[in-house]
Amino acid sequence: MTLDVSAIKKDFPLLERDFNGKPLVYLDSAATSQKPRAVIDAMSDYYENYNANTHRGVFGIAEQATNAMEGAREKVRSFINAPSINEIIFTRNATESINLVAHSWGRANLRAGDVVVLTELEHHSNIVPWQQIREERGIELRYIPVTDSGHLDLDDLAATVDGAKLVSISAMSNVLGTVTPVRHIADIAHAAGALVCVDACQFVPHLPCDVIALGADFVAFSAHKMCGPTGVGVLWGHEALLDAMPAFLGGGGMIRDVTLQGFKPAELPWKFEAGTPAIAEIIGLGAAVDYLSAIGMPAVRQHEVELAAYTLRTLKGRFGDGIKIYGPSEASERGAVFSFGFGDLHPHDISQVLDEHGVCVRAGHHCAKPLMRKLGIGATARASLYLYNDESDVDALADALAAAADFFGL
Amino acid sequence: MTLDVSAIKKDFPLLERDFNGKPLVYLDSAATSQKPRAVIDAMSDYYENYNANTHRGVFGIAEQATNAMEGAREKVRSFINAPSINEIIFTRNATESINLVAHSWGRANLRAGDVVVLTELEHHSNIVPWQQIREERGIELRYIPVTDSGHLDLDDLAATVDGAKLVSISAMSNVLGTVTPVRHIADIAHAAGALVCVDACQFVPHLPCDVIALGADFVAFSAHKMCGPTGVGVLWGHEALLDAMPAFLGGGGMIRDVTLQGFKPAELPWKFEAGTPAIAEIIGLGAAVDYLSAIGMPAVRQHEVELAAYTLRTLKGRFGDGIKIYGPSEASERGAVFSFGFGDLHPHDISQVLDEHGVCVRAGHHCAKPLMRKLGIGATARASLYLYNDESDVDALADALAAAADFFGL
Amino acid sequence: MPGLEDLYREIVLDHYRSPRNRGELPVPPSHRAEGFNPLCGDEIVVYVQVDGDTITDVKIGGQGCSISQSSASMMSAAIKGKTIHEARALTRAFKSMMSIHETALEGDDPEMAAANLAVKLGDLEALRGVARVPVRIKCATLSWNTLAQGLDEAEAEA
Amino acid sequence: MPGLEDLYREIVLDHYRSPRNRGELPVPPSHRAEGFNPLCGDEIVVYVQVDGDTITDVKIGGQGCSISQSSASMMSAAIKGKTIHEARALTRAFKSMMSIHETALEGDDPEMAAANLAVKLGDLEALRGVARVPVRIKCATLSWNTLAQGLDEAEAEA
Ligand SMILES: Cc1ncc(COP(=O)(O)O)c(C=O)c1O
Ligand SMILES: Cc1ncc(COP(=O)(O)O)c(C=O)c1O
Repeated sequence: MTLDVSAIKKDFPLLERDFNGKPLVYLDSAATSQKPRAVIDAMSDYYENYNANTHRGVFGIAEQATNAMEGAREKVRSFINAPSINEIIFTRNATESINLVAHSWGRANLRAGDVVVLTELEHHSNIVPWQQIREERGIELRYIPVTDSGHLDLDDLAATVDGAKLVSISAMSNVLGTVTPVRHIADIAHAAGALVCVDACQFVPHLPCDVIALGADFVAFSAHKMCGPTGVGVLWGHEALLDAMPAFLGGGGMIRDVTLQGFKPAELPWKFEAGTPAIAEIIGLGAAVDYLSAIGMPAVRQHEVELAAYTLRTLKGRFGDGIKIYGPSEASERGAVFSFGFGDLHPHDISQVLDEHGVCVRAGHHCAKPLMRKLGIGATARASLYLYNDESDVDALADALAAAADFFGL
Repeated sequence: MTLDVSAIKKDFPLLERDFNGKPLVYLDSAATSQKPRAVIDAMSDYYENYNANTHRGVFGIAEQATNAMEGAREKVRSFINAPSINEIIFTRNATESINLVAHSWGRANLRAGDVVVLTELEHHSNIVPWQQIREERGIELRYIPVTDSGHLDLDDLAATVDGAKLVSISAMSNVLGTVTPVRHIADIAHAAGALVCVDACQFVPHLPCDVIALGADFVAFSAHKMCGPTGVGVLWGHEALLDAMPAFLGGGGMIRDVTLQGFKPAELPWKFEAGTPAIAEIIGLGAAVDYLSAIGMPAVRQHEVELAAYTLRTLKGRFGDGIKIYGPSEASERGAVFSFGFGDLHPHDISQVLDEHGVCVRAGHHCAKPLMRKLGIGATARASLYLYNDESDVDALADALAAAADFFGL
Repeated sequence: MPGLEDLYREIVLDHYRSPRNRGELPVPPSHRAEGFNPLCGDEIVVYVQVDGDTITDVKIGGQGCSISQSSASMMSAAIKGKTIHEARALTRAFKSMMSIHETALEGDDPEMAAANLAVKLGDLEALRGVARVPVRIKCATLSWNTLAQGLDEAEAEA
Repeated sequence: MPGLEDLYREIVLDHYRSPRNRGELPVPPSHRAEGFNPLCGDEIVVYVQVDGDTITDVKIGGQGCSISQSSASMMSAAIKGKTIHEARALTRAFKSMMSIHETALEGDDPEMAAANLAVKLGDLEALRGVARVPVRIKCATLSWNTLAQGLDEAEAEA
């Protein structure tokens, strides 16, 4: 294994905790990751030692809080190789980041008949905001189809993006694990004059991310899936684009001036950060970025490819046709997230039995109902792995599945 | 003193910390409050012991996280005496809460020529969202004026609210400390057929709050000013109103169903909570509510009235006309937040000198530029007190001001 | 696995493996109601045929987990031939068994609670273990809420 | 109070108490630029009169804290009679003194930094203490940024 996982596990308090005599086998990182002690401590440190509101305080701890928060912005900038810290907008989560693009850029630029292109494998967070704009504006939505092997079907891509104003796609599916060819799609979208928005919620935590190399115009992700806290997300966008966009939420912090007659928005990034920011959470995200950077994202990716290969091998080896794993069969084309069907067991029942064995997997539609419909199923069980998982976790999953088969008499 | 402040101070790690040999005199609670250990620990406990995404998980810790989050919703409901937990919407902060009303209720209900009434003492967060709707929709904004004594001028109230669709007012000014007669205004507004939105950002942390007794239709506030964490705020609204409003942000968690053709929103409160919630922060807010409830909000209010009276007496006694304190001169009509001018010193310089004495006050326009213009000033220094402050903190402020007078040769 | 055996009693698994009253009824004369659990995508269709006061036939369609399927199956067996009034009483009793914690919390009318307990749940008792797993309660009550819709409709038309 | 004395040097307080070149100039022939610090509401108005290459007169209006006021006052004294080129070099040197940390962080061109340091700051050196208080840096640089706007305008028209 590329990573020293037993050392990494020790950084995560929850993974060290005793659950009925043994550690938890946490396989739900696509929903939210566990947090290393360094992240939890960075937030407690803020609250205990320099808790103050940012930006407007002259006194010592207010300055310290401002520096910590803006320092985190710089860390995030460098982590995704963004050209400027002005382009790093802190939101509540990836969902709000995408909504910001839809509501601000979308309302300013989309008129009846304009086309936005999505894919069939999107998370609801990259579908519903655009459907809301469609209801309001009468735009047209087109969807890039998904193939049986879980890839995007790009045969008609040029025709699909023809005349589009925006293409908004997930860089990695939270259901199938598919790593999509964002750069390829972006090049064709740009050639057609469309902008490219990337839902990188499952990408930034797991693969080295360079927003410029990706060919993106906007990139959205959440801290809580990348070892960071809940309550904070990021929107990156090209400075010129963000500059030209109208403000989104209005209030304190995002203004240059306010009179009874009207307001002038502040400069980037503050223009899009209305009200008191999620200061502690932003600082926590900065610590998460430090943690991941120290390990190295190329190493994280390599580890997950190895682990994905081991998982595919193990589950197929033990259950053969008794298990149906959705998504690409090549580990190198996917992340370590596995949606599966097991015999005729309902995902809820699988997840319940696994829980009794201390193995946490998710059951449901994973906020991707259109994809579920396309796959012809209502729900799947999903095991998703991260840098703190290793082969023993995969073995525990397989053992628990065998016990479930036993229990339900498969 | 009503409260045992020396015991309370011990609950707050930052106030126990040593700053150059002495504790900090923190007088900036109107910007953000300090956090008791119970709140910090509640969040670490979540991250260390049951960190999981909520609502969709069958496994043990996901259920525990869901119960903790929904338990916090119930605590907040009870704290403000709301009829139903379906009416408690978690947002990022009060600013987002008000924007939710403006964007969702506002866009659905306001047309060109419709009237929204604000006051001259509002925070930017209760002005800018309405100016945005004005730009978009051509509504009319009217402002209830402020008198020289820092009260709302209600002489023409009936005429001002005549024909209005909404009256949106602060329950307590973050600059003047004025506690506004919300119920009185609400009765007149309701008689005129208008709804009433209350910016209770400075009210909920400091006074017992009963949203029904207040006569409000919507109430917005932030956790971070009431001993809770950053990154979470609350919008309360009457269930029937919220039910009738269109969804705001779109994405995971806020839907009942999604197809490629469209979506159906979920029930309250989830309809307005798109994406992964600020789980840890919501749990932290629950702990803050427990903390304040154990002390008792009537006691907090009584303490602050006593402290306000002591502050007014002390500062006037020591500096006479050398200090100009804005807002009501009666402690019972205000909160313990004091904006002041000191000689001809600029607020930045006051705040700087006070910082060197370990006294934290804020300098600036406090996100209320229209009010500043009305007062004829660019900025003020502001000392704001909370349940963990006592007379010794007020004395420290006065001593530091005396030193500033000395230093600048006043 | 004692926890699991408490949740998945033998009789629950039996109703899951061999669901009673699966199928459809002609509409009209029967009434059709659809229930939906947005969190997991489970769907239940309940057909009820009502003559006068009596539920003369019931059929169940849709798909879902063992808990929602067996609850629907047991329900169909329990209400067939009962009056609407009896079916409603059974629904209340079943839901009060499921929400034992919430009921205690919200301080429901104790007399009402006592009345509900007086109703014989019979086989349905086997689902009591679900109450300790809050996320599964929605699975167990889905068919009952759907039935209520169907009965409302039937009564509205009567 | 050693920290305070480092920030508020005697000469800084002197310029604050007795600001040089307060007032207005007729526009045209002079140029007027307005600067604004949204965080604290400070406003600076700079009037510059340019003849050929030379700044023949400067006046300062507006209001603000001791740092922004004395910085503006010292600036006006320092640039009066200088060429536009000299004033710009002084601006760069002053701003590099203020942003000493950021400069180091962003890895500015070292030759450029050296060139800036070669410019004699004179009295303006007294504001060096501001660099350790990041929130006040904006106060100190406000007048300089405003001057830059005024000079841009003057050159654009020339
Ligand atoms: C009266 C008032 N309203 C609204 C706000 C905005 O609160 P937040 O920044 O937490 O959104 C504040 C605090 O700054 C306030 O004092
Ligand atoms: C691909 C993808 N996009 C968007 C989201 C939404 O993220 P959040 O809930 O943090 O806003 C998720 C996570 O649930 C996701 O997996």
